[in-house]
Amino acid sequence: MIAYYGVVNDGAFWHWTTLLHFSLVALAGGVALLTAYRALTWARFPRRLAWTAVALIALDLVVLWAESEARFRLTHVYLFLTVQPASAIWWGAWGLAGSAALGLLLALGWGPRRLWGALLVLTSGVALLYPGLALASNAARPLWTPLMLAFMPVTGLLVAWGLALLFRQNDLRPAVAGLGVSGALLGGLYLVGLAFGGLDARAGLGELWREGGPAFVVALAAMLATPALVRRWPAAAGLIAVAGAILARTLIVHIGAFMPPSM
Amino acid sequence: MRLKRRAFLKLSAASVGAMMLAPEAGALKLPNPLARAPRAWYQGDVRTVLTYCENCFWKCGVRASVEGGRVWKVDGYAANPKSRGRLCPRGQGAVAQTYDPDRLKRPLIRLEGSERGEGKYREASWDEALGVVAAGMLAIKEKYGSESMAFFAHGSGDTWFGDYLPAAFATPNVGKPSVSLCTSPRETAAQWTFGRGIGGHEPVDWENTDYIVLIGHHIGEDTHNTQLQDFSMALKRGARLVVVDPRFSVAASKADRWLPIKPGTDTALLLAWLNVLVSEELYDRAYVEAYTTGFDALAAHVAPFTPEWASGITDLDAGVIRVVARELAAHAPRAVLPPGRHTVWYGNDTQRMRALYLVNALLGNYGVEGGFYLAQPPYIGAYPHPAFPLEPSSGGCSGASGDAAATIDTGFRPSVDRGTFFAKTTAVQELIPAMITGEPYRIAGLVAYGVNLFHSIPDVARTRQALKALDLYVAIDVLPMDHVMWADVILPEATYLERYDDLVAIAHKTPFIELRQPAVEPMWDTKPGWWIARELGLRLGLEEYFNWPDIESYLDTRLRSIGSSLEKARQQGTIVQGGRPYLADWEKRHLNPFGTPSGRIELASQTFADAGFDPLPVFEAPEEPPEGSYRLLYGRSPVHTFAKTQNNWVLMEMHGENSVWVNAAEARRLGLDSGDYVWLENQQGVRDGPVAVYATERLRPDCVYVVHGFGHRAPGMKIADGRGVSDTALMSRYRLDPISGGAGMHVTFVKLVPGAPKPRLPRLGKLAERSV
Amino acid sequence: MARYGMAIDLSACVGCAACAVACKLENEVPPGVSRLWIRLEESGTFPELHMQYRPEQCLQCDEPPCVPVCPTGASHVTSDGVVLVDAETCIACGACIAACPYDARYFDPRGFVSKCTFCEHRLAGGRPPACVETCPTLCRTFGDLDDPDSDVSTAIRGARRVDVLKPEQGTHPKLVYLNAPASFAPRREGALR
Amino acid sequence: MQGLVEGFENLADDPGAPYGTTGEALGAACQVVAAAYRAPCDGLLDDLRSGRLAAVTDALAAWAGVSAPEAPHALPDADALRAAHVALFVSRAGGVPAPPYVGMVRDRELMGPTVRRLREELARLGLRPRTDWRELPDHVAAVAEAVDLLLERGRVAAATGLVASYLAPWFDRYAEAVAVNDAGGLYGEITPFLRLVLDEATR
Repeated sequence: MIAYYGVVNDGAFWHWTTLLHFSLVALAGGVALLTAYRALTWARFPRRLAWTAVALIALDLVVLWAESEARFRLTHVYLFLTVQPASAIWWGAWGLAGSAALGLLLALGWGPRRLWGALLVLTSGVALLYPGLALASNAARPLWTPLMLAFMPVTGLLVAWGLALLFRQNDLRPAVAGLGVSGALLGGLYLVGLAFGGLDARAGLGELWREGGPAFVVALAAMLATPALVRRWPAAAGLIAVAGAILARTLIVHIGAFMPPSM
Repeated sequence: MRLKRRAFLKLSAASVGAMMLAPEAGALKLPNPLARAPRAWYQGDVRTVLTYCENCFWKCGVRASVEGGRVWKVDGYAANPKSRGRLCPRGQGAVAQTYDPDRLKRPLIRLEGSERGEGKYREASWDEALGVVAAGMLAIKEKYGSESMAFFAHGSGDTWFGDYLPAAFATPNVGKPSVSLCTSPRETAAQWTFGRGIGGHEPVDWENTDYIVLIGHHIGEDTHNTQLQDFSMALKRGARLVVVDPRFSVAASKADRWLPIKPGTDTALLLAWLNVLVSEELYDRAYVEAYTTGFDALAAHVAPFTPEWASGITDLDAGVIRVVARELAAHAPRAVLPPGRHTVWYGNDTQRMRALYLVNALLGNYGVEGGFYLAQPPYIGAYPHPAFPLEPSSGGCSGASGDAAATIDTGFRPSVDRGTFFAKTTAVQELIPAMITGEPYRIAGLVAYGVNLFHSIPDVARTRQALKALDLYVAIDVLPMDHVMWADVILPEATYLERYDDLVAIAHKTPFIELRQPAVEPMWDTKPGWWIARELGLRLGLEEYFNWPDIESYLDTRLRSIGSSLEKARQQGTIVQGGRPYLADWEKRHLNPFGTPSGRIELASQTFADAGFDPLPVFEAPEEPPEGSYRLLYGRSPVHTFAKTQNNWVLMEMHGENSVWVNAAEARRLGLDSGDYVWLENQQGVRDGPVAVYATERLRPDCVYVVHGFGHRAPGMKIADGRGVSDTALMSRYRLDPISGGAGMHVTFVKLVPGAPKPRLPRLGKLAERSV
Repeated sequence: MARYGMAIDLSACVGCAACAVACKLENEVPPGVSRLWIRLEESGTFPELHMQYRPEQCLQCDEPPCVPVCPTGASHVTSDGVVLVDAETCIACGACIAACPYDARYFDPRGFVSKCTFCEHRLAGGRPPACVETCPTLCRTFGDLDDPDSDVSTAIRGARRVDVLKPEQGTHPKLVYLNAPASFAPRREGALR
Repeated sequence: MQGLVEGFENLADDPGAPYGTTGEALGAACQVVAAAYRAPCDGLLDDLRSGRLAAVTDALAAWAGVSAPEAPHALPDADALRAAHVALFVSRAGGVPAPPYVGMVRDRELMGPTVRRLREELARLGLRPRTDWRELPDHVAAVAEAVDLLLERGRVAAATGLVASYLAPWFDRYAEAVAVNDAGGLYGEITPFLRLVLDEATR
């Protein structure tokens, strides 16, 4: 029997705005990577795609700025005035800002397209990787395992490229299929890892199962089904994969804040 | 069209820009006015003021930190023997009460034509309000005589409204809850056993004791600062602790031995210990012969009360009872059974307290290192005023109470409760019947100062009926409590940080005097107690007794009687004098510390025998709870004081709601889980709640336990309203102790009625936002 | 250049929350959040019972996981080993709150993250933190862990057992618990570096 | 000891004349707040009986383009008005629904940092409460009085600043609570009305 005197700070610290951000950042990063890929491979560079990437990145940055309680303190400038290599969000800020700048240059057609494209691959890669790092770097939260470093970028890219299928980017079909399968496999590996993890990991798995276990499995199944459908119904397959990826990511971020009670 | 108005904001002569902006510290940062770190109070110019706390009766000396016209923090200070530089949670949290938006702000007069309890008031100036009160009191004095005016008082201000003003107005009907609802059994028993009371600061010699037995004494849950410090240091020094309590209290969790006694059977246990000490000749023979009388009568009396006899009654193992008695003797005289404080339990409490004192006496620890020291009150002269027409014997937790013999003839009728019990001090709950029945004579007026009528006095229905029958009911308080909103006139008092009070003289090993001085100006239109009493006195034609122009000269005159002055005391805060703590000190000066008729510790009390009571303590089996009911026990939360801190948002964040403790097995049997909400219904069908269940192993199955002070019903206070259950509301009956006048309040039995809805209350954190 | 630390003797603590109330007022902590709370735990069955009262707050770790994750460097450690948040550069992103294994941080409604500061403003004046100064059971000691004669060092040396919360997190807390009642030994034995 | 703000004496000119500038309307609105929200005194009752207050509120309503409140036109019942004032702003069973202090809105407690800032700002503007003003410095009536004084000295920017940062937020937070708790009463009607007027004046 445990009771408390005083207010315990165990409430949620990331709310629905953060969950929205985790999906938007995936979209922004994925589309930026697609832009970089097109810039490097296609002769005729689709300027509209670059504008879309810039718009998505801008949207995500606005959501990030609006959700923070320090929005009117304008302290976000310090993200770019210090060097914090161990901070995922610091990398994220530079990744997103860099991608936005390069996307703009590509969209306006200024400067060497292939160079910007190559750089954009790097910055959009950072933008896709940093959410995973933001979760994995919290050792005290058993549901945010190091596997997040792989699961979040894969599902992030799947969200963006899966959605791209709806805009007749059919050359991405094999990639989306691959992403779908690897996302589902990583999800399965994640669950197995939790099951055989330590005391806290099992407690975390219990929490995940209670709070949203079945939905998580459905999400993984949706991703797994991508290769089977992507050939004949690319749009439908894309949509299912995106839904699965977004659901899986949101569940992990929301439930993952769980921390086993201190003994 | 311009509405002309008279300016109330004067154009100050101060030139614009007098405010210099503090230079910005911090390197390598852009000057960003939007993101400046909030300026903390301790970065301003902080001045400190020494005073003493009012958030409980213990009166710890505090150092108030003031910045920008507001008190931000209070701390203890080392030179004060009560706080010794430390404070309890309520002392720390008292500042939040001064800045409670629900505080009473200005005098209020009940609207003509409105009923008492409707709470319809209009603001009034102090002149008008005091005028109405004085007129009312003079009318009552005219019609029924001055005795017909009753004063209830509690807190440091009870010197003004419990002693000074009633004595000048000449009414004996003064009641203090600190007597008959708390300490009267232990004071009366001590008065007739040792010839001196216990006093406000229990004279237990914690520094030197090696063995402590606590009976129903919840150190750690009641955080009387000095006592908690001494208790912790004694345990740290290796003193052994035995706790006798039906509940596994905080003290029990620190004890070497916990005796989960059946409620109401403590006297049997004490008699068994006396039996073992006498029969195995473990008592201190030399001490008994030198300082006590009546040992032979005691020896004969306790002969049949063997541990085996007590075991059946108390549910405790006979072997353990015997072992504890032997351990007590082994550690004597550095073994002590502290008296506790709230001792009005079953209506035969004076006898229980005498039994406890007799065990101490047989251990030879009274006036000896490691037992009880002999507390001496400090010497301080009274203010020279003409003799009061009469001295009300309302006692108080720091005043001796109990020698009924000396009923001096004052030319006025005795208090209405005279004769209903043996002790001389008045019993606040026994003054109420006279308001309804008019027997022995009518009480037509009441001034309630700092007394929560509906949360301290049992039988609340009777109190409400009495309030309706009064001609005049005046409430002087800091918060708009439930009973305050019944008053005809409400006079708002300033909180302790905003006022002077009379000097506090604490009887102690090193007796000392504490000064209270204001740290800030009173907020709104509130006044200090002394000012209200004095203004009332002048309007009642008692100016001869209020022959001091203001409180500063009153205090200065008193302080000069011991060679100090108000100015010196304002810097010092506490004036410590020398004491005579042990018997040896008294014998050196050929003085006898025992004020009993026999001049010795009276193991058998002839006075009690003459008054028709048992001269030696006897065990009286308590009434058993009916089937399906449980005895309602109550106690304290470390962060709350009675029913006065439930609107303090800081303390309520610590502990915002009481719950009803139920034995885990019993709860399972009733199908209840922790967190379910139930009603509590007592033996007379009075129901209160809803309250959450706390199924725990820490309690015997035959009783339930709640923290006292919660369950305020729609009071004037937003945070306190509707949180938890009120144990006092469930006490529709009590058993009067015929000797001390104490109201035994452990005699309520309650049923748990499941299915109560969980009350929808604003989240505590949001409460401070003050929206509806 | 001290390495400030604190020790709480759980055999003396009675869970009275004087420390929690003192902290609330000394540091103007807004309603609804807190830097310090008291955890009461009961175990055993009637009448063999044990209780533990444990104040919980920021443990001012030697290896604070909440510092590297901060994207603007607002979360930093002073030369005296005190972990602080610079309200002027914090963007209230909550990364440090996620990283803290002890729930010690909170969002201040004025738009930045706040936490226990070991009452750093008092240390300069040589006064102990507000919670240590007011504790009526004298169970809290404070001082420089590197100085063997400081109150906290002597208290730790004199203790029957020393425990830290979640030692497996490798944070090496500088707030340690002494003489925890045996029945409550944290599942994982603690060792103070 | 009568209340400090004696209430309003009537000036010669026609109470019904429409307001020219925003400043003038804001001044009038603040005068109504300064008069009505402190303890009701004879001056206020005078203004109600004589219809001066009603004229001002009607003129303000016309200026702000909102419907005028009815209550100022009704004949005031002194006791009911005083009881309502006590129940809404001073002390009441169940807690005061609308503590009349601008500091409460942001600090959620009395005499918090906002009061310190307000006092400093007033000092900068050369204003400080009179010594015999027995209320807190951040009482709604006090702040309204300060605004009116500033307007009178032509410092419109400082005045609207005070309204925007201190006065309007109080009405935004508590107007609805007062309306609910004093339905049909003077306060119940003029508080939401004044909120609209203040919003209009500070747009």
